[in-house]
Amino acid sequence: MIELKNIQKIFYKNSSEIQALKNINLKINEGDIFGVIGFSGAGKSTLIRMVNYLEQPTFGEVIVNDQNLSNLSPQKLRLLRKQIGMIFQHFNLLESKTVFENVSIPLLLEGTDKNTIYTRITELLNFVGLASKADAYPDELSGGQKQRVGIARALATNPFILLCDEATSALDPQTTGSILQLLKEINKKYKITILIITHEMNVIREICNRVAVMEKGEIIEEGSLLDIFENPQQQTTKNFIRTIVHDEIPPVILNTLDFSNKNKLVLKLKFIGENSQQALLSEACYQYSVQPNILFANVTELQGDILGHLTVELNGTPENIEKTHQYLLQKNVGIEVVENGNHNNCTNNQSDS
Amino acid sequence: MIELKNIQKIFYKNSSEIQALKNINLKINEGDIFGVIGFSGAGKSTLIRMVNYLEQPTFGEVIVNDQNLSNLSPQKLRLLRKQIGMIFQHFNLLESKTVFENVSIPLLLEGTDKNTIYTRITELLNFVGLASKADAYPDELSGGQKQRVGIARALATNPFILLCDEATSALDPQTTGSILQLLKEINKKYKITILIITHEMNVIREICNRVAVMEKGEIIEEGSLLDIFENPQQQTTKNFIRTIVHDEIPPVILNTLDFSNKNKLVLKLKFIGENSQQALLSEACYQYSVQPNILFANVTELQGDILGHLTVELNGTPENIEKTHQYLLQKNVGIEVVENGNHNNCTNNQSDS
Amino acid sequence: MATITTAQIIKAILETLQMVSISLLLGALGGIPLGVLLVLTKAGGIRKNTFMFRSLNNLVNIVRSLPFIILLVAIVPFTKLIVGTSIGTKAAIVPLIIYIIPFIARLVENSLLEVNQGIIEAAQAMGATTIQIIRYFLLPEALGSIILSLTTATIGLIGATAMAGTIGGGGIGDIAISYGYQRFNTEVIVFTVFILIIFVQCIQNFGNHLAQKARRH
Amino acid sequence: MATITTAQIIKAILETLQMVSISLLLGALGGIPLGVLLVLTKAGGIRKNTFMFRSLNNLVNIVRSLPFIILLVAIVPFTKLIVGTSIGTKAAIVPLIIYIIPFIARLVENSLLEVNQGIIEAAQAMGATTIQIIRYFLLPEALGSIILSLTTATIGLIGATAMAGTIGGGGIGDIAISYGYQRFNTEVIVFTVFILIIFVQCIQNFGNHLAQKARRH
Amino acid sequence: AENTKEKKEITIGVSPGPYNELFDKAIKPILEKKGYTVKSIDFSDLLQSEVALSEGSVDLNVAQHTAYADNYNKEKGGKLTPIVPIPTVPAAIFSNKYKSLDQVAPGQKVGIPMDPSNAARAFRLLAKAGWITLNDAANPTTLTKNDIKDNIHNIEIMEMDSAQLPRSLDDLDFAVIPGSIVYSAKMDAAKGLLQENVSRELELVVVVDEKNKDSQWAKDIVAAYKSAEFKDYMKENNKNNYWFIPEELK
Ligand SMILES: Nc1ncnc2c1ncn2[C@@H]1O[C@H](COP(=O)(O)OP(=O)(O)OP(=O)(O)O)[C@@H](O)[C@H]1O
Ligand SMILES: Nc1ncnc2c1ncn2[C@@H]1O[C@H](COP(=O)(O)OP(=O)(O)OP(=O)(O)O)[C@@H](O)[C@H]1O
Ligand code: MET
Ligand SMILES: [Mg+2]
Ligand SMILES: [Mg+2]
Repeated sequence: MIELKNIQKIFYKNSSEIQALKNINLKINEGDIFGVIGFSGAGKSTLIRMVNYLEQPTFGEVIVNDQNLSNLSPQKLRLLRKQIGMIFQHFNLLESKTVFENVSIPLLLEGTDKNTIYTRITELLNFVGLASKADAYPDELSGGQKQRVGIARALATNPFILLCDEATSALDPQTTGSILQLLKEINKKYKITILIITHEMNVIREICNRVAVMEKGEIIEEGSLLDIFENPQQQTTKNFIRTIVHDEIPPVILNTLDFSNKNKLVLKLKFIGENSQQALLSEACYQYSVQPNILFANVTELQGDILGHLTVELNGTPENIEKTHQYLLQKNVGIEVVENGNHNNCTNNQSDS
Repeated sequence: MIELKNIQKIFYKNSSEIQALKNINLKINEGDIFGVIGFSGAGKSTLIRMVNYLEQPTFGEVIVNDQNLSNLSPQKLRLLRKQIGMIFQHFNLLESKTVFENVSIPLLLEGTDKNTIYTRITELLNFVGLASKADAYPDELSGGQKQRVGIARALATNPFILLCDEATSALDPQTTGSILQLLKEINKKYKITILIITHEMNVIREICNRVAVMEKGEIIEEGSLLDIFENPQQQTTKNFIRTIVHDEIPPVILNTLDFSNKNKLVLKLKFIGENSQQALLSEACYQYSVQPNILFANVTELQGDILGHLTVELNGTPENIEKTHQYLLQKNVGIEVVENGNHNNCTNNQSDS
Repeated sequence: MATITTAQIIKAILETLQMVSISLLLGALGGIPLGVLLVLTKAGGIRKNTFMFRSLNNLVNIVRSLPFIILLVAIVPFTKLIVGTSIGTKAAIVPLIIYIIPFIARLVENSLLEVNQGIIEAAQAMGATTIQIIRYFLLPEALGSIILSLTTATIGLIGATAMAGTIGGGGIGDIAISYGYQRFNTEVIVFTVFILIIFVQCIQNFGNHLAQKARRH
Repeated sequence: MATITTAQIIKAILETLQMVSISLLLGALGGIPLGVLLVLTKAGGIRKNTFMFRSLNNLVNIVRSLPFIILLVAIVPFTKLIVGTSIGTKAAIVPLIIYIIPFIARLVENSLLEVNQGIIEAAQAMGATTIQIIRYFLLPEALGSIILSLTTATIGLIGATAMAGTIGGGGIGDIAISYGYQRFNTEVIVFTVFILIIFVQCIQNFGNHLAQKARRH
Repeated sequence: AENTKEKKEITIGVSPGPYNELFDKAIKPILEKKGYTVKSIDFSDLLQSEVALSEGSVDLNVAQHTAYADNYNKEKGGKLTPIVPIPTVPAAIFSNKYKSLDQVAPGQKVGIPMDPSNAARAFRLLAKAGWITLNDAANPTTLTKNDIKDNIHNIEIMEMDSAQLPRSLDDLDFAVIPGSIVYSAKMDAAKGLLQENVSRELELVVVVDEKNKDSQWAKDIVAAYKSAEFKDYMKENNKNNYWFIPEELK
C-alpha cells in the first residue's frame, strides 16, 4: 500500500544542510493502522508528508498503491491525493470559512451535490462533537475544536489512506478516545490504511497494529504492537513505553527498601498474555512459605492482550526465596532481580534537534 | 496571588451568545503549581487568558497580586504583564524572526543589554534542546520545536507568574518530562506561581499541587492533587484520572471471570500512602488460607505519594474470603466488590462544545 | 459658479461614475487573474514557471512605466478598434483599464502572498486543481485584503479619470482641471473637489466595511 | 533625437531620481506611521479610538481625492513655506510627498491588517508598550508586504513625477510628454519610455528581491 | 459629422480660454439663428482635440494658429485646414517684481509655457526682447530651448504649464504668458511689459478637416466671423485693445 524506499530528505539552508530523514525504509500494508513515535524534531512530520508528496524526498522513492510518486503526472498525483486524507499538525483551516464550509471543501472539490454534502457534514460534525459550532469561524474555536474540524475534514471524502499528524494532540483523553474509536471502526469497515504520527503512547496502544520508532531522522525500531511493547530493543523505545507501562519502581519506594537483608528479595516480574491470569505468584509463595509484598504494579491492556509488570518483595528464608524465584522462572515469568542501585531511572534523553 | 471572583465570559456573535465561562471562583496561592483540566472547549484557554487580561470578563473580577485588573491603568497593567510569562496554545511566534530573536524579544522590551541577553537566551535554548536551531526561522521548525521556543520565550524574563496553555501538548513524553522538571525547579527556587492548562493527566500528576476540573465553562471540582486523585467526586474527574490510574479491569479480563462461583470473590483494592508498602494482602490471605490471584494492578506515584489499585480474585471458602475481606477493611484498604455487570466501562463522554 | 451649469455637473458625475465603474470592473477582471498568475508562477509558487513569471512581471512593469498620457496615445489604434473612436468618455475607459490592470495585479499579488502557506498545502493534499486552489483557497483567504486593494485602485482610478479630460472624456476631475484650474475659477475647484471627496469617502468607507466583513467574516 | 540633448536627458534623469528618492523617503516616513495609526485606532485595533480613526481616515480620503494638479496648486503656500519657492524640482517634491503619504498609508494599513492577531496578543502578554508592539511585532511581521507596498508606491511616484513638469519640475516623464508627445517626436517618446521602463524594472525587481528576503527571511 | 447638405448640427472641440468663449458668446447665436445647433466637447489638451478633428468626432476647433495646424499636419499626416482667422490675444512678458525689461539680470528665472505652440511664441518674444538670439536655421514655429544660440543675460528659462504661469509669477522674475491665460486669469493685459507681434501664422484660426472646408456649415461659420453683427460685438468688447483683430475681420 505505502512503501518508502531509501528515503533521504535534506533541507538546504544557505550554506548548511539539515538532514531530516536518513535512509528510511518502511512498508505499510493495506488495512494497517501504523503508528510512528519519536522525539520532537525526529522527522515524523517530514516522513508523513512524503506519503502524499507534500514534501519530496531528496533521494529515494515513495510508492503508494503501486504507483511511484516521482513518476506520476501532476494530474495523476492529484487523483491519488484525493484518496488520501490528511490531518495536519497545525490544522491548516481556512480562516475565512465556517466550520461547516471548512469540512465540506473536499466534497465541493469533487462536485458533490449540496444535499449529499449537507448530510455527510452534519454526520461528521455530530461525530466530532461540533454540530453546535457549524457556523462558527476558526478564530472562535478552542484549540481542540480546531483540531476536530481538521479531523472531520480529512474524513469527509472517505479516503482510503488517512494520514494523521498528531491528530489528537490538542484533545482531552475522552475526546481522543472517541476519535480513535471512530478511526478503528472505519479502518475495519472500509479497510482504510491509517498512518498515525503521535507522541502519545496511549494512542499507539489503543489503535495501532504496527509501530515504528524514529530518532534523528532514522527508524530505529519497527514491529507489531506487542513486539514493541514486550520487547523494546532501543533505549528510546523503552523510554516511550515506560510512559504508559510503568515498570520502574519510583525512587520513593526504592528508598524504603533494605537490600542488605538476606531474608528479602525484590523481583520485577513480567507477565505476558495468558500467564498473567494465573495465580502464579501466590501459588509459588504459598508453596514455599514466602510472603510477597507487592511494591509496585502495572497491568496494561494492549488491544486484548495483557502485559503485566509486578514488583514484589519476597520475605522468607533465603532458600525459600530462591525456590520461589526458580519456580517462577520455570513458569516463563520474566524476572529481573532488583538490587541496590541497579534501578535505572527514566533518563531524560533530551533531543537537541 | 491570583483570584478570580464570579467570573463570567460571554462571547457575543450576531444575535447569539456563547457562554464560555460561568460563575468561576478560583484562588491560586503564591508558589502553587495549579493545574486545570477539562474537555476540549470547556473554557480552559478562556480562563487562563483572564489572568493576564488578554480576555476581559463580561462580569466579575480578576485580582492578581492584590491588584484588581479592571481598575488598573493601561500602564500598570503593562507592568504587571511583564511579570507574567505566557505559553500560548498556538505558540504565536514571530515568523519573521529567528528562534534566538523570538526568545530574546521579552528581554529586548526591557532594554536588557546584548551580552546578558546572549547569555540568558543561550542557556534557555540549551535547556529546551534548541541550541542548534538558534538561527532557524519558525517555519523551519517541527511542531514540538515551535512549542519549545514558546516555552523558552515565556521563561526569558524570569516571570513570577507563569501561564501555560497546553505548554507540552506537542511534545514527546521525555521532552515534556524535562520541561516539567525545569518548571518544578524554578517554582521551588523562585517561588513562582504556575498555572497549567492541560489535558494530559500525566502533566498534572507530575507537577501540580492543586487541580481544578472544568466542564462547560464551570469549575466542577477543585482540590489538592491527592484529593483529586484519591477521591474524585465528579464523573468527568474520574474519567480523567482513569486515563493514567487504570483502576478498571479491562473487558478482556472481566469476561473470563466466573461470578457465580461462591468460592471466588473479586475485590478492587485501593492502597494509599504507607499501607501500600505493607504486605497486607498476602498477610490476610496467609492468615485465612485464601489464595489471591492478581487480575489487574496499577500503582501510581503522585509526587512522592503512592496510590495503588489492585484487582484480585480471592479463592477459598466463602467464610475465609469474608474474613480476608474484613481484615483488609480493618487495615484501611479501600475495597469495592466487583460483581457481574457492575463494571463501569470508561464512558466516552463526548463534549459537544 | 459662473461658468458651469448644473447640467454640466450632473453630466460630469455620470461620466466619472461610468469611467470608474466600467474600468474598475474590467480592470479587476484583468488585474485579479494577472495578480494570481504572478503569485502562482513565482519562485515558490505552486505553478512555478520562471519564464511566464518574468514575462508577466515585465509586462506589468512596462505598462506601469508609462505616464498615463503616453499610454493613452500609445494605445490609440487599440482604443479605436475596441470602441470605434479615440476620444470621449468611452475612449477614455480603454486606457484607464490598461492603466489599472497592472496596478490591481500588483496589489492583488501582495495580498495573495500573505495567504498562509499551510492552507495551500491543505489544498494540495486534497488534490485540488490549480483553478480550485485559486477559487476555494487563495481568493477567499485573501478576500479582505483584496477588497482593500480594489478600494485603493478605485480611488487611484478617480485620480486617473481627471486626466481623461485630455481626450474629452469629461468627468468631475476634468471639470476641476479645465474649468477650475485652467480657467482660474476657485469656486469651481472647491465645488468639484468637494464632490470628489464625497466620492472617495463613500468608496473608502464602503471598501473598509466590506473588508472588515470579509476579515471578521 | 533631434530636439533633445544628452545633457538634457542626464539632467532629467537626475531630476527624476531626486524627486522620486526624496519623496519616497519622506513619504514613507509620513505614510508608514499614518498607516500604523490607522490600524491601531481602528475598531478592533489595540488603541481603538474612533474619533482619531475617523479623522485620519477622512484626512487620507481628502488628500487622495485631489487630482494631483489641484493638490499642487492648493498647497502652494505650504510649498513656499517649506522650500521657499513654488516652482522647480524642489517645489515639485512637496506635493509629491503630500500625494504619496496617504497612498502609502493605505497600502501599509492593508499590509498590517494581515498580521496574525495572535502575535499582537503575545506582545500584549509581554507587557509591550504600543511603540514596542509597532517596532518589534507589527512592522517586522508585515515587512515583506510593506516592502512590496513601497515598491508599488515608488512606481506610482514615477508616474506622478511626469506631472511635475507643470511647475517646471522637469524629469524624464516631463521630457516624454513635452518633448515627445506634444512635439510629435516618437523617437523621444520611445527613448524616454525606455529609460522609465528600466527605472521601473530595477525598482520592482529590487523590491521583489527585498520582499522575498523579508518573507523567506 | 457627415458632410451632407442638410447638416445642421455642428460639434466644436472646446479648449479652455477666450477663443471658445468668444465663439460661444458671439458666433454661436449667429449660427443658431441660421438654424444650426452647436454641440461642444471639452478637451484639456489641444493635441487630443486635433486628433478628434482628424477623426471626425468634432467638426471644428478655434484654439490654434496656422503654425500649429501646419506642424500637426506635417507630423501626424493630418489634413487640418484653417478657414478663417479670428481675433487673437497676443502673448506678453509679465512680471510682479520688475517694472521694466531692463531689469533683467543673469540667473533670473523666466517662465514660459511648456506646450509647443506657446513655447515657440515665447522664444520669439524673448528674442524680440533682446534677451536671447535664435539659431538661424531654426523653424520659428517649433522652437525649443535647444534652438537658442545665445542666452545674452544668462536667464534661466523654465518651461511649465501655461496655467501655472500667473500662479507662479511671484516666484518667477518674468514670465511669458499667452493671451488666453491672461484672459482666464483675469490679469490686466495692459500690465504686459512687451507684447508679441502677431504674425500671420500666429493668428488664431477656425480649423476644420480639409474635406469639410467647402461645406455649407463651414461657409456659414466663416460668414459669421465676418458678419457685421460680430464686428459690432468686437467693437463693444475690445475696449483696451485686448484682442488683436486680423485684417480679414476688420
Ligand atoms: N522547512 C524546513 N527547513 C529546515 N529544516 C526543517 C524544515 N522542516 C523541518 N525541518 C527540520 O527537520 C527536522 C524534522 O522535523 P519534523 O517536523 O519532521 O519533526 P517531527 O518529528 O514532526 O517533530 P514534532 O514532534 O516536534 O512535530 C527538525 O529538526 C526540523 O527542524
Ligand atoms: N472569540 C470567540 N468567539 C466565540 N466563541 C469563542 C471564542 N473563543 C472561544 N470561544 C468558545 O468558548 C468555548 C471555550 O473555549 P476555550 O478556548 O476556552 O476552550 P478550551 O477549554 O481551551 O478548549 P481546548 O482544550 O480545545 O483548547 C468554546 O466553546 C469556544 O468555541
Ligand atoms: N503492598 C500491598 C500488598 O502486597 C499492595 C499494594 S498495591 C501496590 O498487599
Ligand atoms: Mg511534527
Ligand atoms: Mg484551549
